[in-house]
Amino acid sequence: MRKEIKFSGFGGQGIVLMGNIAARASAIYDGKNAIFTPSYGPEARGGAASSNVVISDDEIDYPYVTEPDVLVAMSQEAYEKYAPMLKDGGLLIIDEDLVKLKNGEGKVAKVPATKIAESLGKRIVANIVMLGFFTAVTKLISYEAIKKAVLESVPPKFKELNEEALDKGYERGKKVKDGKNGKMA
Amino acid sequence: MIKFYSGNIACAEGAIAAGCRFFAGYPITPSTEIAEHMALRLPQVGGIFIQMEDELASMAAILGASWGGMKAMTATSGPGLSLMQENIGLGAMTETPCVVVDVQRAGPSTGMPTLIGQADVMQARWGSHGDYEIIALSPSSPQECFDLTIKSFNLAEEYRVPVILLMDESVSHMSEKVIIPPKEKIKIVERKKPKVKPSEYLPFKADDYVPPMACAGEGYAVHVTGLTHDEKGYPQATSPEVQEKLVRRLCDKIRKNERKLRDIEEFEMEDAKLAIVSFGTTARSCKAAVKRARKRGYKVGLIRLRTIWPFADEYFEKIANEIKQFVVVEVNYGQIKLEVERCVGKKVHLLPKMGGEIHKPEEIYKKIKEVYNGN
Amino acid sequence: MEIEAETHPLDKYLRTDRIPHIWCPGCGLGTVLNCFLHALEESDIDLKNLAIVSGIGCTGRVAGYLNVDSYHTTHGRAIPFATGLKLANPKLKVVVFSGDGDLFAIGGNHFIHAARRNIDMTVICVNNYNYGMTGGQLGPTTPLEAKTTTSPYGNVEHPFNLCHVAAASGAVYVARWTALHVRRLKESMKEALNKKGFTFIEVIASCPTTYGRRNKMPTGLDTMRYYKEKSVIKHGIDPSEADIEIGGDIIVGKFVDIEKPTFDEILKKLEEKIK
Amino acid sequence: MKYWVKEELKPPHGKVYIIKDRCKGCGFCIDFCPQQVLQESEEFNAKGYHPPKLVENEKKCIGCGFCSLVCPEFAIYIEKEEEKND
Repeated sequence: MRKEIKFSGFGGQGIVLMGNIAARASAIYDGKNAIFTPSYGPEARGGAASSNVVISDDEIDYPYVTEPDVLVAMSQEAYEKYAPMLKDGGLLIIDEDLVKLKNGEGKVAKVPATKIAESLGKRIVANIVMLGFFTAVTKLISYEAIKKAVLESVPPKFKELNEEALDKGYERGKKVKDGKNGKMA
Repeated sequence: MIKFYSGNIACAEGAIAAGCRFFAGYPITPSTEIAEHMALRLPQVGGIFIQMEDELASMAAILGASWGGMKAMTATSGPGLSLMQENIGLGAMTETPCVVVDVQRAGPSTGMPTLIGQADVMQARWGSHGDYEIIALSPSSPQECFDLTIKSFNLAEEYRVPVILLMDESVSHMSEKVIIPPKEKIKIVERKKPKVKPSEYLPFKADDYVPPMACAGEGYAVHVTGLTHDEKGYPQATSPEVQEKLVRRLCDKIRKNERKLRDIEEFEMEDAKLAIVSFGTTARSCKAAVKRARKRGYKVGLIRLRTIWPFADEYFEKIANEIKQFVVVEVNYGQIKLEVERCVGKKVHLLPKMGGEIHKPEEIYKKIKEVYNGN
Repeated sequence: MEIEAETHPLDKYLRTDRIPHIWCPGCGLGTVLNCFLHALEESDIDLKNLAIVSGIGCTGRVAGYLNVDSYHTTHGRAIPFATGLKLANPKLKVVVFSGDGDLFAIGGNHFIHAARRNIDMTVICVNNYNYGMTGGQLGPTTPLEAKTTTSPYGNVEHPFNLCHVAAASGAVYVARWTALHVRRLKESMKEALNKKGFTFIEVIASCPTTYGRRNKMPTGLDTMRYYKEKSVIKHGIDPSEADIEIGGDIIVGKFVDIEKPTFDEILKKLEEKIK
Repeated sequence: MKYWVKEELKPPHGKVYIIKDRCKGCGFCIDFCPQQVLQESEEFNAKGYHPPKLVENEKKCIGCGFCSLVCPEFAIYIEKEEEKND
């Protein structure tokens, strides 16, 4: 079963790293097949940034994301650019403070990832909060796998912070998934 | 060991694993990560990284390093490969083992620096002037970027020829699982060394096409020149006889070993009536399309070229009658198609792209249906 | 009475089966190579570890006459080839022998960068003011107003002052001599061979066949006599003051002799650091 | 030190060796010999050039070796004769 995921936002949010961590978690620690492709080059400097992940139990032939099953949008520009690509019935995940939804959305999950990161003292870990949230909501990657992949991607002195960020996002995601916050429309 | 590498990083790691200890290069998209990773890794293993002033210098430097006794590599993209061509010719003429990685982007000229092209196929083969033969390999996944880089070094050492690894932007930037075998499981080939005394050594005399190689400082006082030279290595630039013998051998050492050098992945080819021919990242889309077509009963298979040069003439000649139709899928306007056509002696269909993206499986599937049903 | 001989005491440095060389009568190249052989004879260089690299052109043929590991490469690329050779095998003493066109026109970029990096090699440039092998076209050192086959009315380009270029690019040793200053040239060659770093010697040499005869010096001897008349030795001067002009003094001497860590020394330190 | 002065006063002497067939007749050795001991010979060598020969009073060669260094053809060299006091 092939799943396509697109992470998107603006330059500087660590969007490329999100995709890399997610795919690595799946490929190395969940033992699935996974491919990560960054959006690359001048288009990746400023403006909408994106990175793409394909996860599958089978061999992955075509490596690119064309119709994402999951779109993670962390900026308005990214949301507007990529939302039309979303597969019918696909899931949209947004940072609720940075993205204002237009009409006609399908399934949406909202998280104040940047706000949570700021509450931890480092806005820069918003992407890790989002990864935690993404993991809990989609269940495409196991918690153990994403945790290992996150921790090996960050410098030792930031491990604790990132772990906390991941967990905060994950907890939030679980609640949403269970319908406790009722935000998953 | 399982790693999660991009094609570029896998290539650099493959080079280190193959024993490459010298890298000279000039930054160019989309190959730059190879240089960056070599700059990081080589000093850790006692190797040398040098960023040269341009691609001409990079190519010359790896030839020098090879004669200095090291396994050497450079990495570039199409425009850089153009600049390297004169010294690739020197490498062919002087039989210098080395590896040139070309991460193809879309051209001509500056083209689309950050996006895929596969149009350096002919440049890899014919880019330098004069008659010569070269080896070129093409990977379809980060795993193959690792494996085929090692193979490139082994072939360079075995045949004493520059080997071109024709990657493409897509495979260079995608990250995937890469299995790194333990050191002792990796086959490494070293160049043949002379076994005779310096006074008896003829540096360009070959018993089986490839002469043993004495490097600088080994006491053999070898003269190496890009001029037409005799077995002693001395210039004989006005002798058609010496030219005949030398160039024939330089070409034949590759041509006559085509079968040994052949590396083709056949997928669903047993009863295929239509064969897709492809290479590099594009071949992955082809595989997806073949799977889809098979499900719907089309007898279609995929021929994926891992060795591009020397071209598998004999292989295609042999299957030309069994396979009714060939469709070549490539991100250029028909470079491999011309080769297939030459070998099979009939019209070959082409599904080209000019660059910037690979084919989507549905485009290829559509083409399969069209050709298969004779529309 | 002179004594007739069959062999020369320095023949051991030559591939004698390739002598006589291809250079014209009166060409300064043989003299420069001869001085180099004498310098080798008087130095403590292990021939096994000596490698000569040349580019293309008349001077490019030097590599083929020396009986050591020798590499006759492509036009302009002797220095980057030599860079790879030296870095891959640091035991080697690498000497680049090439002409002014090869080293400073088509290969000019490589020269300045190798000097900047302080790659441990000796570069000997035989400057004969023109492209000899292709029949006498103007080159990067052809003096203003000099006649060549591509400047039939006189050269309209300003030439490089090679020693100035070398010094400005970071060479640790810079000297200029003419082919007449054989003893001083030989001594400079010895100094350069024994010094670590990017060392550079420019030798101004006659090219009677394609340059001299278009510029009122139809024989090598005419040119050598001109050197005798015009050369002025000025050790230690700023090489920017040693431009070459038609009819002007030819300022020769040792201009630069400084110490600076080489590329491989710095690299070695780095390797120690990251261990 | 007293012997030093005496010995130095005796001019050194060199024996001139010529590999005639290598000569291309450039004249460098003849023109720039500080002692002017060389001249062009009348004979032709194998390549049709006139190799140098010593002028009559060959004792003037002091073995300085300039000819040996300046010759582009490796065709001439000097052997210094042992300086004896007899």
